[in-house]
Amino acid sequence: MGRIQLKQVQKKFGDVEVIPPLDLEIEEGEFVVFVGPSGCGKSTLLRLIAGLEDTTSGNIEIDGADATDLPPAKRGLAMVFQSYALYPHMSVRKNIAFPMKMAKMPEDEQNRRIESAAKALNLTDYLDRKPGQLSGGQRQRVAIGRAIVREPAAFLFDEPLSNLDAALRVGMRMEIGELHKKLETTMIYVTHDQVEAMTMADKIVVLQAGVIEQVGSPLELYRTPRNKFVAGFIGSPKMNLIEGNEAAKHSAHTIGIRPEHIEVSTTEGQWKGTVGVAEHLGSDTFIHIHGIEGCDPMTVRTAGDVPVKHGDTVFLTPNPSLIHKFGADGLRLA
Amino acid sequence: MGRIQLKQVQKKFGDVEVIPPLDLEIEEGEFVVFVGPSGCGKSTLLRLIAGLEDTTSGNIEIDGADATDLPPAKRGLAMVFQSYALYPHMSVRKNIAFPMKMAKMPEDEQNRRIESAAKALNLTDYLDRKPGQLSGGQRQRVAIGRAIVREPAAFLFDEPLSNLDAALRVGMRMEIGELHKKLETTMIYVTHDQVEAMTMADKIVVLQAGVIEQVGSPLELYRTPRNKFVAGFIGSPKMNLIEGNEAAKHSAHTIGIRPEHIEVSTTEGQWKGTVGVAEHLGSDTFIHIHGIEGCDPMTVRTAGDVPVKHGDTVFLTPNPSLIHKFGADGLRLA
Amino acid sequence: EEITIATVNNADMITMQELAPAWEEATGNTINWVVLEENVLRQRTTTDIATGGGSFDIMFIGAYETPIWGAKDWLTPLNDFADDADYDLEDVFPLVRNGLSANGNLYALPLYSETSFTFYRTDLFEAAGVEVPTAQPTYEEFAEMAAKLHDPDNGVYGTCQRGKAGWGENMAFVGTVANAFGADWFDMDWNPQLDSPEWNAAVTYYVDLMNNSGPPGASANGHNENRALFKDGKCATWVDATSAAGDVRNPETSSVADKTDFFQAPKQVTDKGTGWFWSWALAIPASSKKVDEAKSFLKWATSKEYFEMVGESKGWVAVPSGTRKSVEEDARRLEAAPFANTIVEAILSVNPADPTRDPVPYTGVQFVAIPEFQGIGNYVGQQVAAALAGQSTVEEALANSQKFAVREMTKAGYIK
Amino acid sequence: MATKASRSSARLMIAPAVILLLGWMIIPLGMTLYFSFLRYNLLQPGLAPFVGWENYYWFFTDPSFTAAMWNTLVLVGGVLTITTIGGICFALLLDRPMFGQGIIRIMVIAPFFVMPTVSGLVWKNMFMNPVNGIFGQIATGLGFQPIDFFGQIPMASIIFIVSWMWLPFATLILLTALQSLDQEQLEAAEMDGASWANRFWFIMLPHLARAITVVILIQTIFLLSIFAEILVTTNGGPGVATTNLTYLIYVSSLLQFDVGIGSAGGVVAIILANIVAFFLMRMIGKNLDA
Amino acid sequence: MARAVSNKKKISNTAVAGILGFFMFFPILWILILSFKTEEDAIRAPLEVLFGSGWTFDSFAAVQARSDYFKHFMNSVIISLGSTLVGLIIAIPAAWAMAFVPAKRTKDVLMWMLSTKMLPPVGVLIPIYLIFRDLGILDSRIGLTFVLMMINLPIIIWMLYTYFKEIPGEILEAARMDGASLRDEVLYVLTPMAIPGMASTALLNIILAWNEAFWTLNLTSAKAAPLTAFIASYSSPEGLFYAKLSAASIMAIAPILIMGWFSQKQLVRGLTFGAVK
Ligand SMILES: Nc1ncnc2c1ncn2[C@@H]1O[C@H](COP(=O)(O)OP(=O)(O)OP(=O)(O)O)[C@@H](O)[C@H]1O
Ligand SMILES: Nc1ncnc2c1ncn2[C@@H]1O[C@H](COP(=O)(O)OP(=O)(O)OP(=O)(O)O)[C@@H](O)[C@H]1O
Ligand SMILES: [Mg+2]
Ligand SMILES: [Mg+2]
Repeated sequence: MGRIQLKQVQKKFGDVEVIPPLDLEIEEGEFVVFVGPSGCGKSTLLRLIAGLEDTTSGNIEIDGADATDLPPAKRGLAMVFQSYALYPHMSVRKNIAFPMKMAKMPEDEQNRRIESAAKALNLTDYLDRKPGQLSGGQRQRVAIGRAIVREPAAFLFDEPLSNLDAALRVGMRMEIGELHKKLETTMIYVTHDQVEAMTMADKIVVLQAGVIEQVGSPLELYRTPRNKFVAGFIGSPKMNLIEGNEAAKHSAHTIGIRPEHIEVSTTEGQWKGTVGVAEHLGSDTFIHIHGIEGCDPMTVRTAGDVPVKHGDTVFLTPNPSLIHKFGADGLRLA
Repeated sequence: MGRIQLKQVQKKFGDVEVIPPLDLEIEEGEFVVFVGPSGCGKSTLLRLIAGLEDTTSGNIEIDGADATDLPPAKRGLAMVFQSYALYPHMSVRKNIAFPMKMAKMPEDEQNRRIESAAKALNLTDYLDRKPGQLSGGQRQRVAIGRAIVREPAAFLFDEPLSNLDAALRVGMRMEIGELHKKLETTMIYVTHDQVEAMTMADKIVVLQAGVIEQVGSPLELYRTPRNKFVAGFIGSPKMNLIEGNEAAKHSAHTIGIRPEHIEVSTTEGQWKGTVGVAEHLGSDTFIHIHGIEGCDPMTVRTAGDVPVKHGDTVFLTPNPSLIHKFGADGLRLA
Repeated sequence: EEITIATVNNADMITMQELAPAWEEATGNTINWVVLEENVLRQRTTTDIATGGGSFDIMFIGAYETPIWGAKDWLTPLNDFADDADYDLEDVFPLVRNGLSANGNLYALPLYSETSFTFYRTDLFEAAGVEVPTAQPTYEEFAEMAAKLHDPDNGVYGTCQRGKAGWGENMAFVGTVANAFGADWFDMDWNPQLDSPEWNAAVTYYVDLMNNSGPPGASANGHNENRALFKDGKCATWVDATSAAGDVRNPETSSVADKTDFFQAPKQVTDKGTGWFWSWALAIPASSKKVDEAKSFLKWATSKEYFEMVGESKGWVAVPSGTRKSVEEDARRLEAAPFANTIVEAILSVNPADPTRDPVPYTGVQFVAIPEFQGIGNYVGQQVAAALAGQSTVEEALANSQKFAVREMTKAGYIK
Repeated sequence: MATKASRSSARLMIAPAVILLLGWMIIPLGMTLYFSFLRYNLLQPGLAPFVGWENYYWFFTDPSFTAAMWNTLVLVGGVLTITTIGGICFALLLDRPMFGQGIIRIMVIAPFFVMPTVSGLVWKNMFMNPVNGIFGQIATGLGFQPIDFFGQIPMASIIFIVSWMWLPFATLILLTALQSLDQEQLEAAEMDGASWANRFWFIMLPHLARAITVVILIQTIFLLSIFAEILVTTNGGPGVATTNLTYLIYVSSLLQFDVGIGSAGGVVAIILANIVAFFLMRMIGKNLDA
Repeated sequence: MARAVSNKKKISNTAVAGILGFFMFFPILWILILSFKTEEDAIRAPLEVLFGSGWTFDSFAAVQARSDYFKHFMNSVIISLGSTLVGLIIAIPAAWAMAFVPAKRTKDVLMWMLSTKMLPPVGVLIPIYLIFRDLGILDSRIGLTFVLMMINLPIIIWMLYTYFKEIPGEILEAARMDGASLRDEVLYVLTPMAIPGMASTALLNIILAWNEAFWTLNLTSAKAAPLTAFIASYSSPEGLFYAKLSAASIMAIAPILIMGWFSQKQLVRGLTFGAVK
């Protein structure tokens, strides 16, 4: 249950090709995250899978059966929307019961499932409230509850946490992760949040302009980005990309080095620069350094609190084994 | 210019005392950040200072003069709102000019200031646009521009970055920091974002339920939180708080140890536990470890990618010099 | 100066409106015309005059209001016209003058007067082989004729009569039918008589007649609607105002001008009150501040010269009829409107002071000249219309009417 | 937001409107109330003696009174039913993607701009007249007996005309409301397996509840005093078939010029209207807060 | 996110909606056609009217000859614009106060205002008439403007209130921080921002005032009589009158119809009375 295959799926809105023909396989039980810049087609892809949009060409198979022309309700998928899309006039209980009511499930079975979902999601005390009386995180959980009770073949999440504040986001992220472990159902998850993508995914799909740039596990993408786009997109603070002489030394058009892979010293090192801003987080320090050829500013991240301040001269040394090399076409070399 | 003193300021909404009588001094040129959980009264405090709410009792002095009953316009403060509160029907130029127009400043002086603010904020090319045609970051800058031109005694910011996306937030954060360096005007800044508070503040005010829990520099709060609340509130991931036997060993009711101050080893260490979730960010790994007495789960943060996974047994060793001790009343010991 | 005239949208008044610029040019005054439908006009003018609103300088009012309002001094007396040799008030039929006077004062000058008679279509009578009555027929005979002439498949209805509710609309006709059937509104003690068998017979007759030989939707038709239907050739007979004759016989406005002739309105158990009496006249409210200009206009608009003007510009057949002897005897009029004599005779034969078979305390043929009549007449009119439309029975309609009339008369203090 | 200064200026700013409306309500209302206790007939000027409750007695015992109450109810209820249901249907239809939506919307809302008098006259003469009206001519052309609308089904005809005028209003409000429905909610329901009927019943209709109450409130305000349409078409008849409370008061005070009874009727109507208002306000108040 | 829909579906939607729209619009279309016919043609069978007869401007000429259209038109314009303007001037501060400084009773005050609109006009006509007589403003534009302003004031306030509610209070606070006085705040910030809302309020009010037929008929005679009075004189026939009635009707409704059409987007936007959140 929950194997999804896209075969040459293409989507045009009018004359605009938003998704050029694209192949993608999602294995049963996998947690797949779609990331990419705004407007790259993440939502569209998800909606194609859900059946909320028709494909222009190509096929979508769910568990081996062609689902291209099935209506959304028949695909056995559940979707959690960015705005939760709870029914504002129904109580939490009714919201969760709705898909079962539509499926004409017997009342007692409905109640059983509502209870168990509510318990799993810590919603038992709120079952009789309306969505308007819930906090963001609770609403989010109701939306998930509504999806769970259907026991779908796969869950589709479209930026489900983007409306929550940072603290809550961390909590919900872990809850969804645990849910996935428990249910072992396929999940497809759209986000533009680095941390979410890295921590939750079994497999990340990086999209740009409807084209898949790379598919792989989070650490694969972190360690071996296939091109400059993926390299810049994955990791925070962003990878420093250096062109010109320095790159030529590595016989590449561009080299990349992540901020956490650079050593700072006040006395000696490979590159010399001046501190612009130093951000002291207590646990880490982000130092933005100017004056280094081919990359301005260069960002460095060091653990703990480093006593540097604006205007200091510092020396940087990249970890040579962690330098990424890219050709003129932006693709990774070797 | 810019010294603000709150003396026994109290605020009730109806019968609810949102701010119990409170004293606070803000020195000239300081960058003060208010943090605290949602609903703790941060915005209310800011609005009291701005004059947008009446104090129930107590006095507010600005530069030594009593401003308690002055209307907002007369206090010489500028405020940047969470939603920017730009005038949508005016061009950027007019938005920035508005406070000067209200002050009946001569036209040429107005223009001079607009030009210089626009230059400082990189807005020169957008002066004739309406706010609706600007991106979030640009809007933010217009709001700041509108505040700057008045040369106020102090700037008040109420979560000014919370509507921006993560990447933009980093940029704007640095810009505001640089602005403060340049203008050297008092700034009061409300946020619930850890990183913002730590990186921008000269002085952080931690609030809980209208009460000031601690006032101090970011690193002071990070290193020597006055109580458990502050300890848990500052730092991300949160400090691990351990009660019971382990704490007793340090003759405290509770001990706290930050995730980044614990060493992980697969072979030996002070505490032994099993990995629950391991979040691999590439640059760091957050490991949530179960089975340690007095604290479940315990969170550990290690640099780089540590190859642990769910179910592994690991050993932890806290850095003994960085252990925080708290009494039964929650206050820091020694 | 600017004067304001409230008028009803009847053809003769519209003509006056068209000709009025002559007066405006001659005197340098201007006129604001307020043209309204009859019911609305009556309501507006009554409100204005009763509250002394002073919005109008001249009003078109009828034979019903004039004596009542005059008696209350709401109108400016016009006795000085009697001394105006130019104007020649003596030329106006005394019957009409009396109808517009109260307490010996003249309160309005008539534009036209009317009684009712039967319009009929000569061609249709001939085609259907119906004999045209030579003397006053009975309503029974009239019903038979109508039934024979009724041919709805060809768009011709046996008879068109007023059905639209209102004391000045359907009750004008129904009132004369009631008179003919021997009914009256009140007995000598002002007790309403609407539940009498005579009323029942009259209204039953009316409803049956209209249902058997009338057009569909008759309960919405008033004088103007019927006139339009008749002129359009859709009616074989029509008992209505003589003042419409000119219009119906005017080839420029009517498709049946040369196929129409007239006979008296039918009688039944009596011939008293079988033709109504009405005149439309111009009066000056006491609240007017421009009496001189208003009088000047009044004089112009009802003078011999005015009728001359209408005759010349609109044709002598279209001249307002039934007020001035000199006009009715004018050769040009007689030539264009050979029926004029019939009309004058009919008008002069009416006696509003003795309208019914049995003696009554009131004057007025199709109305009762007391202020309360409007309300009662309207209500009864509504009830009769309901009976006509089949919304209620004649018995119910009359029972309701009687109840209402008793109530109103009690309220007004006639019945102690 | 609320400081002392702003609260006092708020009071100052709301004052003109409140004072005007209070005056507008109290002065005529007071006079009406006063008149309702006088024997006051415009046609009998001079003395207007105080008669206590007599006018109320006469008004309540007016044979048309019960009918007028009933007619008011039928008229308001009928039009509300037709316009709300029709409005929902129209809104659903217009909400769908189509070509020339602008033009079609213009056609649908056009009747809202037509004067009541004009619309009464036009329907009465050009359409519902059994001889020359279009309906009559079509019926005759097809060999049917034309319907005498204002004679046989007077109330239905009035309801029809008034509904024609108010349907666009209901459609507009409901359409705007429908367009504000979060599309994701509908899609969620679709994912949840809801058929179109289910989506309408469980999602759209509840979403429209607020708009429907507003439609009902605003229309009731206007429909309670429907007058011009009746005046130009049926004059309240035949009989009292289309006499509503407003028209009955009109008859008393402006056709019979009995200001006393008319005023008593006015007071009764005001009380009734306020009872209706009270319930409507409560309903809508609740709905608007939510 | 609007779902993409196939053209076939769009065409069938268009057809159904088009037919319904046509039926709603037909009466207006029909009088437009009749107004260009002769009286004789106007009462012929529908198909003959359409295809078997010529076109003429006579009816318009006849109507204009009989009643001075432009005088009535100007009265309508002045009265409806005037009442709207005065209404807005009174309503804006009131709506501001209710929207931005809500007190416990605000809702009740609003509802009370609305309930004054439920006063049946006939019930208070005579008192108003007498008052107007005594003030000497019967048949004056001022008097009529005042009455129409009063009867529509609750609606204006309500619409503005719901519209103001949508404006974030922060913006007004920002203005206050920027040194704006209350007057500046309303004048420079609130009013311009609420322009779309005020436009639709004004539009609706103009329509209501334009079409108001009870007060305008009863309180005017000649000088101030607007188009409702103009049309009232055609309400009963003298002879054949369909073409003239049509022409007069078209003349009476055309200005507001055209205005309504051109501004329908504006109108629709504000016509929600808080029904849409
Ligand atoms: N119904 C539609 N009609 C036309 N274009 C559309 C439609 N829906 C989406 N698009 C376009 O398709 C492209 C992809 O949109 P999509 O919503 O999938 O992006 P996304 O990756 O989800 O972006 P975001 O991160 O902002 O949500 C965009 O350029 C968008 O403008
Ligand atoms: N106008 C008001 N009337 C009544 N209570 C209010 C009002 N404004 C704020 N409060 C209450 O005062 C408390 C403090 O609110 P405040 O907005 O200052 O919190 P905050 O710290 O800014 O929270 P957040 O981080 O969510 O913005 C809250 O409990 C809030 O409910
Ligand atoms: Mg998206
Ligand atoms: Mg806040």
